[in-house]
Amino acid sequence: MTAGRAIFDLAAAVAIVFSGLMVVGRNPVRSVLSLVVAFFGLATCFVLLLAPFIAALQVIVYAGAILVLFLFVLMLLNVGQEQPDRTGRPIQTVLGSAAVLVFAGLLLGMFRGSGAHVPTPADPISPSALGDPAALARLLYSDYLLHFEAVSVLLLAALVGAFVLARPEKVS
Amino acid sequence: MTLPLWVLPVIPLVGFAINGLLGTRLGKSFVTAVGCGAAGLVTLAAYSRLIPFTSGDHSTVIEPAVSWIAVGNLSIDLSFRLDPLSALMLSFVTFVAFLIHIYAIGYMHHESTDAGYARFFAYLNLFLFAMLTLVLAESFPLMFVGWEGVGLCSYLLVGYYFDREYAAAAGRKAFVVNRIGDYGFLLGMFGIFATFGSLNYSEVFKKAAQQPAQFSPALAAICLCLFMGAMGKSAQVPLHVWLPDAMAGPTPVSALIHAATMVTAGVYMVTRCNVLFRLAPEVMLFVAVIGCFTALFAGTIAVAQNDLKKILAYSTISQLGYMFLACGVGAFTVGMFHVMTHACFKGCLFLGAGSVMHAMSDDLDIRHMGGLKAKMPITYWTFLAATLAISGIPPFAGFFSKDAILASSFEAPGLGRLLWFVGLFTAGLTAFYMFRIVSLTFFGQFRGTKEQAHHVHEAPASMTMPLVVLGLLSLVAGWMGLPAVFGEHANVIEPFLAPIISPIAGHDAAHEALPHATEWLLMAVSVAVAASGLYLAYQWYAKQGGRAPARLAASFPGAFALVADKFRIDELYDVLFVRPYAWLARTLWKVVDVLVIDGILNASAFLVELVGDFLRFLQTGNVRNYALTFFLGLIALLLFVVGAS
Amino acid sequence: MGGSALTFLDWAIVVLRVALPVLVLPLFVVPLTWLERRGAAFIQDRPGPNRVGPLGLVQPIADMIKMFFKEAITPTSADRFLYLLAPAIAVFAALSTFAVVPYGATIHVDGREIPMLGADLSIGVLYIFAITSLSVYAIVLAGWASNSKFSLMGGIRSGAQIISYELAMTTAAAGVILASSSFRLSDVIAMQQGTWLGVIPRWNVIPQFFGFVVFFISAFAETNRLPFDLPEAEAELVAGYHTEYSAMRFGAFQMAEYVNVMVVSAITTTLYFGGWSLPGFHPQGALGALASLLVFMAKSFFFVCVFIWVRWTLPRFRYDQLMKIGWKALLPLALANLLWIGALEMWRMRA
Amino acid sequence: MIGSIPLSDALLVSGALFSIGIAGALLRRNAIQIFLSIELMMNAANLALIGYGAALGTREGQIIVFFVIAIAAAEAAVGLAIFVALFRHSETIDVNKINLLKW
Repeated sequence: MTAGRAIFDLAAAVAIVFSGLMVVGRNPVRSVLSLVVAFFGLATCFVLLLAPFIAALQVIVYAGAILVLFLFVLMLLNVGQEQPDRTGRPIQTVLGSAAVLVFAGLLLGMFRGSGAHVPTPADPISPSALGDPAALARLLYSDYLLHFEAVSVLLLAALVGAFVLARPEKVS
Repeated sequence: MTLPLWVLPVIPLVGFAINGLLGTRLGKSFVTAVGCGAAGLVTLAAYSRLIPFTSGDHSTVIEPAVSWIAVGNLSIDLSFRLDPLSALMLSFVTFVAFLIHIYAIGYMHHESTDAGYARFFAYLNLFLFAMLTLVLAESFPLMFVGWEGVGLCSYLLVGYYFDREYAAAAGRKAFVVNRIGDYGFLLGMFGIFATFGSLNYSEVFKKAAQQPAQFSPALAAICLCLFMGAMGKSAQVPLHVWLPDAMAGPTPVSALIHAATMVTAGVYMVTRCNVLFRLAPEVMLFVAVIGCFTALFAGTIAVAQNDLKKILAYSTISQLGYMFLACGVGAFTVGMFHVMTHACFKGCLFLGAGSVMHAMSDDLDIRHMGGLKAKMPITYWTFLAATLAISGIPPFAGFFSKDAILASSFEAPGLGRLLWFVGLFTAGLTAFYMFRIVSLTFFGQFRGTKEQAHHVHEAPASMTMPLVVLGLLSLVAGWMGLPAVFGEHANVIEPFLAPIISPIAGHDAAHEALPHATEWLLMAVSVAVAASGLYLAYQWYAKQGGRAPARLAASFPGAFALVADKFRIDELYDVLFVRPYAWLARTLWKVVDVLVIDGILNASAFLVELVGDFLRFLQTGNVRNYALTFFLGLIALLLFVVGAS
Repeated sequence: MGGSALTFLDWAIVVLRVALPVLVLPLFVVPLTWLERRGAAFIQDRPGPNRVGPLGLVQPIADMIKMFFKEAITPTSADRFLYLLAPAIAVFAALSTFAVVPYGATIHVDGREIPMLGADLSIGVLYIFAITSLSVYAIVLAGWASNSKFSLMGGIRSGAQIISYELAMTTAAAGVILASSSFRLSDVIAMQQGTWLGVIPRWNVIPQFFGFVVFFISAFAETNRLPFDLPEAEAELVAGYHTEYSAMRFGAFQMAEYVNVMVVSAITTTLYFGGWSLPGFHPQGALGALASLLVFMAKSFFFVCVFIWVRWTLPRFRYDQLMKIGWKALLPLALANLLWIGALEMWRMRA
Repeated sequence: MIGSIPLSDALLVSGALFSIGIAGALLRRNAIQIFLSIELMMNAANLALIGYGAALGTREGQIIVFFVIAIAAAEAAVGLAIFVALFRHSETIDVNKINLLKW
């Protein structure tokens, strides 16, 4: 086992454990923080999977912006701890848990052997060049330019949409 | 460098685009500049092509612009054609249109809103675009584009005062009646494609001329369909009903579209297809009869009308009848000659009528006028010149063209003499009712209200200038078609137009010219008839103040009422078509739509509601339920994929 | 890195390279507080600390001792874990930013290349922004975990401020990235060596002066320094997000602030003023490397002084003014700068 | 050292994270936590994409992840705005108590 794999396993373990904490936690602020840590673990995994640029984006966008936004909303709304469920939906809980277990079993079963039959790529890019930001940028602004522009329009629409939705209703 | 032909229609199209899109904001003077500028520019451009063409060898020029439709074995280019026929049309369409644009500046000036003014000039330019397309087209589909375009503009301009009920109705009527004719044109076009496998003039006419025996059986039906289109556009009986109503539009429109240019499109089309028509003699006869009958029919109605523009409208129908008469007896060039002279003097008449109308505060009833000669000298003299022209008094333009038509029908075999006689009678009728207008309008005492009398004035220069030009043309335009008796080369238009009558294999082209003595005689007879009609009208209306005709009308009350009511054709159509159609529509609405269609719709809606009443309990309103359902579906999908692989 | 085995010495050098800034930066905080207080006093025309040691030089030590021995109070209704975590994050974020900033020329010692920086990442600039974006957590969490309305207000304000100005800052820095076509900070320094026309240093500040202005102004907001210190505006919010902090926990926030000032100055130096390089200066050997380190420190020190100078000179902005400047002035300016640099690069590529 | 992670490792981690995310989305009642779980699921998918990209030696995986991150930002902005509006309306973000669309 190389050092890289050890780091990867460690980071993955951190990601999984803190994701679990995020789901189990009763306090939403702590959940957000757990997810921040999990995302750091994920970003480490990305680095080891030869995608340092994406890893940096992951931290900047997810940890630096999206989750801060979550914290913001939590503070604005000042949502307290979840109240004990009195509405009582046992079917939802039982069925949901069962479904998740079945799904996890299926997924893990499918993935376990998948390393064996990865098709050999025709002309793989050398590992050191795979995450090169300049090459990624060139790809992004040539082959994927249309997608890029579409996403930028989407972001603009989301910006306007979020503003309209969250604006306090006008007192006429 | 010669200007490409496609530029000609494009110039007014650009003018239309500018005025149509921005005109409201640009203000009247800008709109005027663009509208009249486009018309003037296109006239200059047209003459820059026409002058070299007429002085050159007159050979047909075909200029393909771009490929337009290419489907299967049908391939049509947007190509334009300049030959003597289109050259003749082009010469007066652009020129008259330009004059009428100028005239419209003065006439439409009282149009208070900028928007209306801009709309008017935009439509005029659009019309010019469509008319040029029609004239210059090299294929039937492209001609049809122009054909429909002029129809659309006619509709738009007739209904220009769309806030007035009768104008809107007149526009609709013009459109619907034209559609009936267009239907025929389309069928004819389909027939041509089925028969000849092409829609380009040059190919179709060449094939028809080379192998007449092979194609002539189908040609009767095709020509009948085409002529139906011509009847609609050129207002021939029984499709004439729209033209009188079309006078609801502004007078420049009546002059440009409903007298000088658009309505002659039918004659142009028949002349264009002369090869096909000559191969279908039965249809030719039909054309001649319809034309002759229309001439008489409309002339008769015109005698009993009192609305200035209506009389002119019926006179237009009548003159169009003459043109078809000429085509029907095989004298296509003569027909086109009359088209041209008619454009000049009828344009002048309408513009004069507009000038009178302008002076009379939009009153058109000739019974209210009288004595305008003194107050509106320019209008009077030009109107008089045009009247003499339409009446067929030498040396005015109408005399030469009308006389040529009468001579052609006289020498035609079969029904020729009968057609000649009817035509001659109509000529007298024309002279009578035209001078009736002149007498009632310009001679005698003013019979209108005091305010009108006070208001009467000569029109502004922008209106009188075109009048003078067209009045002069009414005098001289005929001189290019002097009859053969004046010398061997006196007639310049006949040889110029001769190439369009292409020889057909197996048909002998030339026919015996009339002896000069007969020709002189015919001329004398027609001048005499015209002069007597003229004199009668002057005596009855100018001298005696209309007592004699009133007595005459009183003694035949039924007949007079029938004529005054335009033979009640509209009422007939109402009973024959409109009411049954309305009844059918009402039945379809009440029975088929309300009971059957709505019933099916309501029943299915009820069913959906019924099912929804139970299914709506699936909508728990709880997002987590939805998510769970969604997820279960995902698992099912995953299981399916795993099982399949 | 690669597959070759690393000797103990290699490991030691790597550890040293990383550890050096982490150890040294906090040490600089001590004289910096003295500098700030003396500087403030100078600007305000008063003596300032002058009792402890000559010119009050030992005053920071005394302050430190005080900080360490004061009672650390935790508010009863606070979220204890997050309350303690917040200052730690602040210090961590401040210190780890420096890991990718080159602070000197590469030393060549018997076949070894020892670059004077923690790690020469191919995504260096992105790394800086990634870590900087973390510092907002410290403030937001401190504000929230204290369970005090002043703290919460300060935290929310600060979060909004930092996110807004980060945008302008990143966009301004994108101009530098575009010009050097690399995220790697050593590349950024390399492209700034040499001169134009023999006299003007090829520093980024010259073609992208507006980018520099935006970057530097945003840096004030990012470090919560005056005139952008609204999160701790004492007139309205007592002390903002660290109202409820005392003793060394408060000291941690203070330290983070000063470290941040130094780090931002260092980054400004690197991005816009050629880092450790000088025109006509080619450091050789260990001495040269030391000289380059001094150059770097001198440049950074200048900006630290600017920070202090500005703090005691300008008044505080109002909150709406702050947002207006960030979104309506700095961001468009940064975008215009980016466009300008793009055009410049295109022209350069054509030529 | 880099590039030595087998694809199956990445996929297993991704699967585990996705399952955790979906469990959170299905079993929690706090809208914020559900939303966080959805973000986690997206990141699990990202991990799988990056893993495949590394295994196949293509950059397309990273490109897709780039777009996913951008879209996630848009989604978070709008989603949180909806929560704010929702909270303003009904003073709660417990999804069990929000059933305006119930039959």
